Amino acid sequence: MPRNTIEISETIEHLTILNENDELDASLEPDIAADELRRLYRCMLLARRFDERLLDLQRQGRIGTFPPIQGQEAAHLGAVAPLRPSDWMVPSFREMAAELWRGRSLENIIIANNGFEQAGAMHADSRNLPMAVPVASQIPHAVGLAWAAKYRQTDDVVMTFFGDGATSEGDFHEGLNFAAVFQVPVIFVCQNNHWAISVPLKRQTRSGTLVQKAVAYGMPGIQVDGNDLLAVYVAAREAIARARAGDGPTLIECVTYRVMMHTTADDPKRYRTDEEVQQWRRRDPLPRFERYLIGKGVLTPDVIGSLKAEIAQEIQVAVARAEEQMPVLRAQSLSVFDHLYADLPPYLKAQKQMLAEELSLSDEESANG
Amino acid sequence: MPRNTIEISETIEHLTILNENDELDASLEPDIAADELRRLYRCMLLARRFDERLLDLQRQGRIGTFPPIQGQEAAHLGAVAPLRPSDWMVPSFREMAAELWRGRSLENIIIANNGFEQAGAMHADSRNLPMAVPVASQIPHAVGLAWAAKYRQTDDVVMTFFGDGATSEGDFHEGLNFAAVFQVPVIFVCQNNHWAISVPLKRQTRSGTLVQKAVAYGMPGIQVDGNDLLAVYVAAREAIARARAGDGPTLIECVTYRVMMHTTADDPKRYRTDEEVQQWRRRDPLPRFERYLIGKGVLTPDVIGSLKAEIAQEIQVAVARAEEQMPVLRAQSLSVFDHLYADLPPYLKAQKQMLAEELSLSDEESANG
Amino acid sequence: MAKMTMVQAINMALRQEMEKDDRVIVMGEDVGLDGGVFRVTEGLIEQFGEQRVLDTPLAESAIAGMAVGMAAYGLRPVCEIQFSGFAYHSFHQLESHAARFRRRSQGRFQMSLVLRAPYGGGVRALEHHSESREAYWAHTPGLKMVIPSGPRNARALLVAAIRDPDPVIFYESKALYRAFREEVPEEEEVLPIGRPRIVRAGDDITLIAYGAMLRPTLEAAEELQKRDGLGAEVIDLLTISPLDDTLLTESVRKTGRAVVIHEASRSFGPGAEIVARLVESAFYYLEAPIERVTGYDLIIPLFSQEQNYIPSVRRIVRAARKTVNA
Amino acid sequence: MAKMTMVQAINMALRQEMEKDDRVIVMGEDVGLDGGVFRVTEGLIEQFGEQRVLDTPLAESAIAGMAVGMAAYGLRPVCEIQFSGFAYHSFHQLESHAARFRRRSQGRFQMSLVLRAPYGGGVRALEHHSESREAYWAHTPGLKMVIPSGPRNARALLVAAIRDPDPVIFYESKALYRAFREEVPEEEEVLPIGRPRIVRAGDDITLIAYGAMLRPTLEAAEELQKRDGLGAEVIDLLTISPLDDTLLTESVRKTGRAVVIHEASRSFGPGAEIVARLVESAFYYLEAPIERVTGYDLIIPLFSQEQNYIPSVRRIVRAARKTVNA
Ligand SMILES: Cc1ncc(C[n+]2csc(CCOP(=O)(O)OP(=O)(O)O)c2C)c(N)n1
Ligand SMILES: Cc1ncc(C[n+]2csc(CCOP(=O)(O)OP(=O)(O)O)c2C)c(N)n1
Ligand SMILES: [Mg+2]
Ligand SMILES: [Mg+2]
Repeated sequence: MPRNTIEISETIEHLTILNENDELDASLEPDIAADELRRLYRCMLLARRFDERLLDLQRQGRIGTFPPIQGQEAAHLGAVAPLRPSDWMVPSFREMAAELWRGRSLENIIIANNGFEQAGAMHADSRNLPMAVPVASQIPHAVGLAWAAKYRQTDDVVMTFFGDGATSEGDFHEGLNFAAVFQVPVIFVCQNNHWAISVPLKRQTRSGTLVQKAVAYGMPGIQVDGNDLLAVYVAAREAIARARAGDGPTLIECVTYRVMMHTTADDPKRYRTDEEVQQWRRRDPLPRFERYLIGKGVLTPDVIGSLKAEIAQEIQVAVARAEEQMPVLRAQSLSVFDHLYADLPPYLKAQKQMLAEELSLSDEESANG
Repeated sequence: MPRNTIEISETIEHLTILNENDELDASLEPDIAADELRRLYRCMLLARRFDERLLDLQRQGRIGTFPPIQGQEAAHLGAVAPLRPSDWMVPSFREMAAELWRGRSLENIIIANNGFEQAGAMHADSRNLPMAVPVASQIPHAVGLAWAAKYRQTDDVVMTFFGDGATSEGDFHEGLNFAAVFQVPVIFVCQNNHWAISVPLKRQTRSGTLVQKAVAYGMPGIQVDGNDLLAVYVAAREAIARARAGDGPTLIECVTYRVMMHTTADDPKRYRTDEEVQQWRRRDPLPRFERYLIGKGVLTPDVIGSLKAEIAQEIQVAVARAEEQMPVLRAQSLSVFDHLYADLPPYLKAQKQMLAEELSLSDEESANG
Repeated sequence: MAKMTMVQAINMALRQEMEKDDRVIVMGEDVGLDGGVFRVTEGLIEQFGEQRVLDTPLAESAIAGMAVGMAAYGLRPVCEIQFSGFAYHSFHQLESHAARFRRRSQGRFQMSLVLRAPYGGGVRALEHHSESREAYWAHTPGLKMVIPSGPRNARALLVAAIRDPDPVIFYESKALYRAFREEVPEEEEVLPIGRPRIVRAGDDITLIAYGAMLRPTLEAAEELQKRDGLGAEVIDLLTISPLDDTLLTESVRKTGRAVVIHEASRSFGPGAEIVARLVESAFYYLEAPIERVTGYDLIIPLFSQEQNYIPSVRRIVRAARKTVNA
Repeated sequence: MAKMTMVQAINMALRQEMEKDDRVIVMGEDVGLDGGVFRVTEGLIEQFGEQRVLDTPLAESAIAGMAVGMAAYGLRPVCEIQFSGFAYHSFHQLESHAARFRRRSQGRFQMSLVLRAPYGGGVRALEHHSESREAYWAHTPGLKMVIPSGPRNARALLVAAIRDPDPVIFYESKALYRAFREEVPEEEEVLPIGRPRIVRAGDDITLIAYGAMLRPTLEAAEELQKRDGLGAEVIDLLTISPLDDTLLTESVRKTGRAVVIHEASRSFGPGAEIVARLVESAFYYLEAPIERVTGYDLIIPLFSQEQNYIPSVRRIVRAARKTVNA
C-alpha cells in the first residue's frame, strides 16, 4: 500500500544502425537487395537535386513558396521503402522524397507549386493522399483509412507523416488515441527536424523525447537516427509488419534536422545559429548512405556520376514540360467550378455563367482598349 | 549504438493511504488538524445528502437535468482542501462537493439547475470559474490563469478538474503541454470515475493508466485511490507545494467511480452491470472516512447525528429559499440582454425593445383573451 | 405504414441504409450500447455489431477526421456529434478537409459522409445544448446543410444524405425528436437534397421556415387564414445549403410579401441570405420589406428564458401582419 | 507623422499599448524571435521580453483557451493566429468561452482579448492561406469582428480592440500588409469599434466595402465618376459585427441604390446581412435591387486562378451600373 512507482509497460526504444561516423552495427544491418539500395540512393539524390532546383525556381519567381526538405531524405525514404504499393501514404507537406518514391512526378510538383488546382488530379487508384497543410490534421485521416483497410479485411497498412511541431496539436493526440483504441494498422512517422518554423523542439514540449508520447496511448514507440536510412528502414519495416499482423499502431520518431529555411518565405537567421546548422550538415544522410553503398560495393563513383547526369537531365525535362503545360492550365479559368460538389447546384451554375461573362467581357475590353 | 530502451525520467507513482479495508499506512498519514477533518467530513456529508436531494427534485420536475456526484466526494474534497482561498479552482461539471467547499451555496446550485442565467453571478473577487460544459475545454483556461498568476508574481496556484473521458480531447493534450512548456503553477486533477457516459475507461484509451499520460509532457504524475480522502489530500498538497514553489504542473489521477447515472437523463443499465456498481459501492469514500475519523476520535456517533440533522435543515432551507427566488428571477425577462457585451450595441437595444413590446403585447392579449 | 417519432424515423433510415450498403458505418460518442443519448442509434449495434457501429473515445475532431479518412477509402461514415454545440471541435476537419477533398484531389476522393447533430432549443437543456448555428456550415462551400422538419422527411432526407457523394451536415431538432408522430412508409423514400417544398399553398404572403420552426409557422398560417383571411404560402427549406431559391422566388413573385423564420440568431443568420436572394430575384414584385422572425442576437438563454428567444406563433403572425399592412 | 505600412502600423499599436499597459500580452506561434511570419510583432520580444511576448507551442485551441484564462485573470492577451484559415481550431474556445464568459458569470469575468489573424487572398499563398470567413465570427453573439482597410485605421482600431472589454476577432488583409503606406500619427489615435465610416461622399449610389475591398471600391467610385458621371458614396464598414447600420441606412435612403462588396464567398456571407438590414431600414427608398459583388460560392481557388475570384474594380463598376440602369 505504500507509494509505488507505476511500471510503464510500453516499449520505447532508440535505434541507430549506421551512425554519423560511418560505424555500422552489422548485427542490426537490414538485408536489402542491392537493386533496392540503388533505387533508394537514386531517389535520395533525385530529391536532393530537385529540392535545390525548386529553390532556384522559387528565387527566380517561377514557382511559389515551398518547403525545402534537404536533410530529411533518409527519414522519408527509409520509412516508405518497406511499404507495398497497396499501402496508403498520408503526407503532411514536407515529404517530397517520400512522394517521389510513391510515384509523384516532378512536373506535378512544379505545377502544384504554381498554385494550380489541376495538379491535385491523381490516378483513380492512387493510395497517396494529397498534402495536408493544416498541421497534424491529416493524422486522423490516416486512422480512418486504416480502420477501413481493417474493416475490409485487407492487410494493407497506412503510414502518416508529421513534424515535431505537429505533436502539440490536439489532432495528434486524438488521432493516436483513436488508433490505439481501435488497434488499426497505422504507422505514425514523426519527422523531428528540431524546428517548427522558429520554435525549437525544447519550447514545443518539455518531454525528453517525442517518442515517449506513445506511452500516453499504450502504443510501442521507437526513436531512430533519422539521418540513418538503415535505422529508419528497420524501424518502419517492423512497425509495418506489426500493423499488418493486426497488432496495431506504432509511433516512430525520426531524429533529423531542417537544414534549410522553413519555407522560402522564412529567414532562419532570425532565430537560430549557423553553428547549429553546420553541425547537422555534417550528419547529412546522403553522403553517409553513399559511403555505405560504395563500401558495400553496391555503388561505384562511375555509377554515381552517370546517375547524376541522368537526374540533371530528368529535372530539366520536367521543368520544361511543366512550364509548357501551365499556360494551358491557366486558360482553364472556369475549371474552378469543377469538383466542389459532384454536381453543380443551380446557383453555382449561375455563378459559373457570371464568371464566363466576366471573362468574355474582359477579353472584349482588352481587345477594344 | 545498438537498440536501447529509452529511460523515462518522469516520476509516475501510485498512492493509497487508507484503503477500502480501513487499513492505514500510518507512515503516510497526513497531519490534518481535527477541526479541518471535521469540516471535511461535514462537507462530504452535505454534498452526499444534497446530491440525493437534487435527484429527488429532478424526479419531481423541480430542477432540470444534473450530473450526480455520489462516490466522488473524497476525490473532490481531498483535492481542494489544501488550496488557499486565493488559489483558483477551474471545475468541469461534476465537482459539486469541491464547489461547496470553495463557497458555492446550495441555493445557487438549485437555481442554476433551473436554467437561470442569473445564477452565474458571483462575487467580484471569486476565484472559482463557472462550470464548463464542453468536455476538457476548461483545461487551457486553468493554464492561462496559472500563467497570469505567475506573471503577476503571486504564489497562487490553479487547480482544474476533468474526467477520464476528457483525457481523449485535444484540449487536454494541448493544455497539459502548454502548462509544462511554460512551467506554470497548475494542478490537473483527473476524476477517473471509469465511465464517460456509456464508454468505459478501456475503450477510452489503451494506456494502462491515465496518469502515465504525464510522460508525454515531461510532467510528474501521481495516481491515487480517489475514494481515499487522505491519499487525494496528500497528493494534492504535494502538487500544490510544487506549483507554488515554481516547479510547475502535476497530473493527479483519482481512481474513483461514478456510482450513479451520468446525468438524470441517462440510464446506466443499458451499458453496465449492477455487480460492477455494487463492487464500487463497497468502496464508498464516505463511510470509509467516517470510520477513520471515529477511530481517530475526531468524530463520535453523537456528533454525526447532530451534523445530519443540521444538514437536513440546511438543505431544506436552501430549497425553500431557491424556490422563493425563482419566480422573481423568471420575471426578469429582459435580463437576457445583460452581459452579452459590456455595452449594448444599437441593434441589440432595438431587439431588447422588440422583446419588451412582445412581452407587453402578450400580457395584453392574455388580459384580453 | 407505421406512425413514428422522428427518432424512430431516423433510426429506420440508418438501419435500412446499413442493411443495404455495408459501406455505411455509424460512429460517435455513446452510439453503441447506449444507442445514443437520444436513442437515435438504438438497436444498431445489436443488429450490425461493433464493426459497423463505433463507440468512439470522446474527441469530436477525431470523429470527423477519422470519418474523412474512411470516406477517402470509399466508406460512407455517418457520425453523430452528441450536440451541435460540440461540433465546433470538428470545424477545421470539416472546413479544411471534408469540404475540400473532392476538389483538392480533382475528383479522386469523394467525401460521402454525414455528420448528424441535434440542434435547437426547447428541451430544458444545459448551456451549449440548444444552439442553432447552421449558418456556419451553410457559409462553407463544399458542405451541404440539411434540416428536416418532421419524421417522414427526416427519414427520406437522411437516406439521401447517406447516399450523397458529398459531405452533409444534418441537423436534427431535438424539440421535434419526440414531439409528434407521422406515418413513415417501410419502403424506400428519398427526398432530394437541395430542394425546398411548398407545404401549404397561399397567394397573399410567403412564410419561409425549416426545422422546428415549420410547425409554429404552419400554425401562424392557419391563424392568418382564420383571423385575417390571409392565404399564406408556407415553404419548408429542408436544405439550407446549397440553397435553391427557385421556389422561393416563384412564390414571392406571386405573393409580393415574405417572412423568414428561424431559431438561429438574427444577424448574419440564414434569413439574411434568403432576403438577399429574394431582393436579387424578386425585387420588383415585393410590396413590403421582407421580415425576419428569428432568435435575438444573443447566445440562446438558458432554459428559464428560452421560450422568449425562440420564435413563437404570435411573433410570426405579427410579422406577417406587419408585412401585409406595410 | 511617419509613413507606414499596415504591418508597421499594427506593430506600433501593439508596442504602444504594451508600453502603456502591462496587462497586454502578445502570444502565438512564432511571434517572438521570428517577429511573426509577417513581421507584425517584430521587435516586441526584444523590448518587452519573453514574459510579455509568448512563443507558444503549435496549438491554436490552446492559444485561444489559454487567452481565455488570462483574460479571466484580468490580463489583455492579444493572440496571433498565423493565418485565419487555422483559426477554426480555436472555434470552440471562442464560441463556447470567449463569447460567453461575461454573460455566464453575469459580469464577473470579462474577456478582454484580441485574436488577430491575417485573412484574404492576393499573395500567391498555399491552400488555407487566403480565405475570408469573417461571417463565422460575425454570426457569433458575444464576439466582435473588426477588419481595417489601411495602416492608419488598422492602428487606431487595434488600439480600440485591445482596450475593448469584450473579445475582438481582428482580421488583417495580408494583401494590404505592405501594399501601401499612410501617415500614422505617433500620438494616440483610437477609432471606435462598431462604427462604419463614409470615405467618399456621393449622392447617386452607395458602395459598401471593408478590408482589402475598400481600395478597388474607391477606384470603382472614381471610374463611375469619370466615365458615368455618377457620385458614389463609399462606406468602409471597419466593424463587421456588432453591425451598426445607421450610416448605411442614411446613405441608401439618400442614394436609393447600393452595392455590397466582399471577398468572402457569397451565400450566407456578410453582404447578405447588409442587404437584409437595408431592406428592413430603407426598403421604400430603394430604386433597384441591392447588388452583391463577392467571391463565388467556392473555396477560394489556388493562386493561379484567385484573381478571378476576388472582386475586381471592373466587377464593382459593372454591378454599380447595373444598379443604376435597373
Ligand atoms: C494548424 C496550423 N497552424 C499553423 C500552421 C502554420 N505552419 C505551417 S508549418 C508550421 C510549423 C510546422 O512544424 P513541424 O510540425 O515541426 O513541421 P516542419 O515544418 O518542421 O516540417 C506552422 C506553424 C499550419 N499550417 N497549420
Ligand atoms: C466536447 C464535448 N463533447 C461531448 C459532450 C457530451 N458529454 C457530456 S459529459 C460526457 C462524458 C464525460 O466523461 P468524463 O470526462 O469521464 O466525465 P464524467 O462525466 O465521467 O464526470 C459527454 C460525452 C460534452 N459536454 N462536450
Ligand atoms: Mg519540425
Ligand atoms: Mg468519467
